[in-house]
Amino acid sequence: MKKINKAQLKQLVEATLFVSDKPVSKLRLRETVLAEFQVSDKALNDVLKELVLDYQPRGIQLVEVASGYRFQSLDSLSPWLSVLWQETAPRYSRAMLETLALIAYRQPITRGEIEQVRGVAVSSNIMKTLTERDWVKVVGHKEVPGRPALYATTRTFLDYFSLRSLSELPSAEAFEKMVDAQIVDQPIQ
Amino acid sequence: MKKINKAQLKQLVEATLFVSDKPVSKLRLRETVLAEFQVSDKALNDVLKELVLDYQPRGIQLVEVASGYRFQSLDSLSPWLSVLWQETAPRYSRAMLETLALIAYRQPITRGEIEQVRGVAVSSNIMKTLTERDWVKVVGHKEVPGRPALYATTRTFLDYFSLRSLSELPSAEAFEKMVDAQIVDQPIQ
Amino acid sequence: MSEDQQAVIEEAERTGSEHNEPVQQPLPLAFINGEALIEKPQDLYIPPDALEVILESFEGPLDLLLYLIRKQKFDITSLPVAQITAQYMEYVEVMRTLKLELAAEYLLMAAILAEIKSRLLLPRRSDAPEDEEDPRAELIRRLQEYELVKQAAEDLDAQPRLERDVHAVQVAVHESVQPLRVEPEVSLQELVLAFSHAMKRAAAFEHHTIEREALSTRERMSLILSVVSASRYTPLEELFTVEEGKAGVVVSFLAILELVKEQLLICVQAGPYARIHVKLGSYEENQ
Repeated sequence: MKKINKAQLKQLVEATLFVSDKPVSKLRLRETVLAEFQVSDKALNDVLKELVLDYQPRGIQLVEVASGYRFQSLDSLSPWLSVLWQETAPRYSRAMLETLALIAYRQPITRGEIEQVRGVAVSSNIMKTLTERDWVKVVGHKEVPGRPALYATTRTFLDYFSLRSLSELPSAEAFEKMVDAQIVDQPIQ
Repeated sequence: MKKINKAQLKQLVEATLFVSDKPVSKLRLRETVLAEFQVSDKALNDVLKELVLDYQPRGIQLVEVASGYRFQSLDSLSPWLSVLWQETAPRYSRAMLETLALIAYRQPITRGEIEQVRGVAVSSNIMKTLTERDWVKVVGHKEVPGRPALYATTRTFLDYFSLRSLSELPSAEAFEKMVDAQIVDQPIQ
Repeated sequence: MSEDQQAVIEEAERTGSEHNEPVQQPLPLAFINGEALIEKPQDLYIPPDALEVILESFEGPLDLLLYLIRKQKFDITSLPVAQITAQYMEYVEVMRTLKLELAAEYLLMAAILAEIKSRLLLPRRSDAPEDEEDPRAELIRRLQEYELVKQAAEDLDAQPRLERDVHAVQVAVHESVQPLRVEPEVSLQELVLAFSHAMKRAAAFEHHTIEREALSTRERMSLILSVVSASRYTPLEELFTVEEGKAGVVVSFLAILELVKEQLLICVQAGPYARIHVKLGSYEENQ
């Protein structure tokens, strides 16, 4: 068994904890990187304690979890680090857009009423997505059997579409006229 | 734009470099975690320099490679750290290394030109491996009969070999001298 | 040439010479053109098994030539073509006999060497231009270039490399880090189009008569619903905002009438001219 000085032991343990993709236990340290060295329990404990202290003021911390030691980012930095993992949600389905449109134009409206107009059931998922995005909220319950929730759009919805109020939503007829006019206006293309 | 003090900036940059699975450039830092903060170029450079120094005596180092900054284990520890992985790092054949070196030093270069210098055929397998590792890519086609593909090295190649740019390649100088000498020798071509 | 290959060759030379002790009649090394080749090539003797290893260790004719030049401690620039050609040919002959598939490149090089040799042997014509190129020049240039590539490959191999010499560090994020979800974008046009589709379909299927209502009224209906409660009566005047002016009051009034009609709101008045109160709920339920 070779000897290893404390500075080298600390570097080796530190590097091992860093390059491992899982938490590393003292046993695993002894079985792998430290296999050929003579290291007392005290020396190993001391080095780990020192490393925990060394990283206390830094952006990452050395913590002990069930299966060993691991480095992890400082929890107070989480709001900023989240930006590094961006998931782009898929585009909204036609069902989603129609439901949103019906809530916008016909609010307050129950899910049953939306289903009546669309002729198909509205999935709970759609209502959940629209609610989570804070575009739609429940403003009351209709006093009919079952007391179904009444949905309306939110201020966030208006802000997203740069509208001051719902009355600025273009009417469907006007919109179609506009589209038709564009087609007439641009016959050459 | 919010302000951020130097200690916080350092922690945030440090944590970002640690949690990222790829090297992180200053631009990427600014576009992600620092997006909402007002950070001068000097402040960012200072923090990075400090971090490089902070880790100099430690088991891991902060280095700059082609695509940004990355933390990596101290190379002198690799004999011990390598026991952590079941598989040993791949060894590359001389044919592969010579081909890679020619692409690195002489890019953009065609397969025919590589074969001319090496005096032997380059196996398709070598080109395939180099391309699959994302070390080499086709950057165009030479305007000669057959329009052969022109190969060049990638950022991944530089990152892998811990280089910031092609000018840091070992023996780059010898290559330049050789090329210059040839140009002088063959003025007629 | 790497140390490994050098070792293989040296080992081959050593065992080869032992094997070749003149105690017994030497076995023919190979048959060349039907004749037994007993004498070993001048510079070394390689046992057949090792030869294959060595052959594979050469990266082609240029590599082999470089090896021969280095072995004899010649200077590339003075390339003694006659000696090198002789040695090269011996190798090639042995290779050809032992290994059926000799890369064509080796034979091509043999031809090049023979050609250079013959050009050197020819007397220089008196009317030849002064600057006529040395026939060896092109080969010397290629050898120098190849040597450089060989060196570069070795240098590249010695370069600190990920996975082998250095290992990338990746630290786990604290569990409070949640991936940032980028929500899909929706344009106002898409929204209007979706509404128009839904209504058209409804009209086609159910001959629904769709009443036109001012959107501002529907918006106000939502607002009133979120203000009033089912358990407590709200004075009607609290639902009007004087600052909005007449138009605003009218919108609120229409919204209240619509909510009452849809049985979402109950209006009560204790007596003539008394205050009107509203609360959520339907009359039917309250009766």
